[in-house]
Amino acid sequence: MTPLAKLLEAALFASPRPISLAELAELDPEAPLAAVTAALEELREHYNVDGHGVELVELGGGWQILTRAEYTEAIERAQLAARPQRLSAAALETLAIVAYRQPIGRAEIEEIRGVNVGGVLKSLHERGLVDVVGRAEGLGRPLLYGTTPQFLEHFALRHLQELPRADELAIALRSAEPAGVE
Amino acid sequence: MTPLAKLLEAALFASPRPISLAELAELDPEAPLAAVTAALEELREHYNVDGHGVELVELGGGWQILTRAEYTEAIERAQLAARPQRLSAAALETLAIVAYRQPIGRAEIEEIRGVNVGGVLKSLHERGLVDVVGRAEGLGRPLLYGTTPQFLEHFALRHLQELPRADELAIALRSAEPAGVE
Amino acid sequence: MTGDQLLLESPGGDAAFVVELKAFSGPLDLLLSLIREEQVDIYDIPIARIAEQFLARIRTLGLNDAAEYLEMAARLLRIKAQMLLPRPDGEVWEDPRAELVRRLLEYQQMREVVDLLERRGEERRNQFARTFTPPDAPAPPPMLALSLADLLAAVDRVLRAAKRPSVHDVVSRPLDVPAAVAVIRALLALRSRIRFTEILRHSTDPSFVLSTLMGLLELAKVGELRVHQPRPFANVEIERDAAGQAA
Repeated sequence: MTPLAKLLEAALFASPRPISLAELAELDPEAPLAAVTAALEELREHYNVDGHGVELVELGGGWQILTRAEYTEAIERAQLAARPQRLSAAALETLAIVAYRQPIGRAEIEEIRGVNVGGVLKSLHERGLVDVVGRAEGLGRPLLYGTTPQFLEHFALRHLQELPRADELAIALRSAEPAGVE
Repeated sequence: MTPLAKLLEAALFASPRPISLAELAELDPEAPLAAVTAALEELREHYNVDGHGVELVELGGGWQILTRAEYTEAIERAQLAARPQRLSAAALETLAIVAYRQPIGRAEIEEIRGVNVGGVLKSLHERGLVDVVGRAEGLGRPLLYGTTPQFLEHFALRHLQELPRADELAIALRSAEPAGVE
Repeated sequence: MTGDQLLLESPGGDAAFVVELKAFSGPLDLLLSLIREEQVDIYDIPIARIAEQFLARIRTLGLNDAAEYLEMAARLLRIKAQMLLPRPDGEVWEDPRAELVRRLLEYQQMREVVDLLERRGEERRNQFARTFTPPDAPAPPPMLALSLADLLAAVDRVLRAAKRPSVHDVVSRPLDVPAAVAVIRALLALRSRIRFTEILRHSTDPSFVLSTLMGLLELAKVGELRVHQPRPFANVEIERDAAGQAA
């Protein structure tokens, strides 16, 4: 590949959006527009002739490298098959606090855990394990969090009452591994 | 390129994060692990020999396609992508200590650095470079921190063992092993 | 770069500015740089000289407000005093500097790792990863069969119909969502279906209207009721959600 084609490839790969011809031309101020067009054509040819998993496409007023359609299914399938990620210790602790104290505000969780839990709460929310269930009284009316049906599913619980009571916890932990917990 | 190499390329191209060998193997359930490794090698060779703007790198417990360093400046100048901010000296010092002494509590880090590290730890945690990995015994059961896969990614390390052992450093102290290596 | 250079280089920089720039990442860093500048043996630190230098430096850098630097200064002065005590004859003499030396070495070792991480981090920083992510799977269906904008438009209409609040009279009463929730629940206990305007029949005070809106959204979110608007600009219908309540 020519140096210009390599530069274009790197830029197209790194950019979060399609890149217009004018923007691509700015990568090398020395290169005339015709050379940029030729390098794009070279890159496209290379991906097609050499047989690559990606292709160069023009869309939305710009150029973009995309994975070939024939592979998207395999990639999606692999993502589904990928082993579920383990929850971090921080996430599990926060989740436990929410489960037992719901509805509970962020400040109260942070008081118990002694660290900022903003990021953890966000990721628990994104995973659908906790949700906002209301707002507390008082200053700023902070959001209150509770667990979701997915939470029960994740831990193979039929309902929240199936969690051992706080005062039974020590005995429950001693007598059995909690079922279904990763 | 072989069909498997193309499939791997498509998946690696689509991912903003490194993909582990196990995850890559999920892409084609028929392919034995040796074939996946061979296809990765083929892809890496292809990028190197054929002269591409990108390269295949092993880091953070997986594989990732990255742009070659020589194009960074041009891409940044054309404002097509921006390099992340550098970590502060305080953040680097804290990370170095966590990497070698994990799991480690805040007090112990402060003892070594001679300054308060609450704010630094918080921002490292928010950036996903460290995480809470447990609690120490004893008074107040302080939180213990360790490094994350993103830490490896950030410093382009394949695994923690790639860091020199404590006794291999120029200033060797007590025979402390890099503890708690994942 | 030493703090002094920094002080010279910062145009019009006062002491506070320098502290913010964090020329040193802590008292141990400063101490280590003094030891290097003075070219003294770390295992045999001339403590009186270094202590004085340390104090002078934190004054120059405006660091004398930082507790951590002050604490180190106090520690150095204490060691200096201990060094002046007569050494016991025949007994094993424990060097008062030993603990400081251990900490300095430990710190230095960590700095070596920092150099390594910095190098690796800089290499990685110079390579871009893929940032473009193709459009994801569509978001899960919204919980409401009604967009917030529609609901807000309905509120707007009710407010318009209400008495015009005087311009300078900022809504003084805080929103009272629990009260609104109580009203909505009471009405839904009587009837399985009500209209938005019916709830507001006895008051169109803006704070009550907003409280009611918040209350509706919250109850809808926890699944106690469903909100429905048959067509644009129509009255909003609120329905008890039996399934949601049972869950």
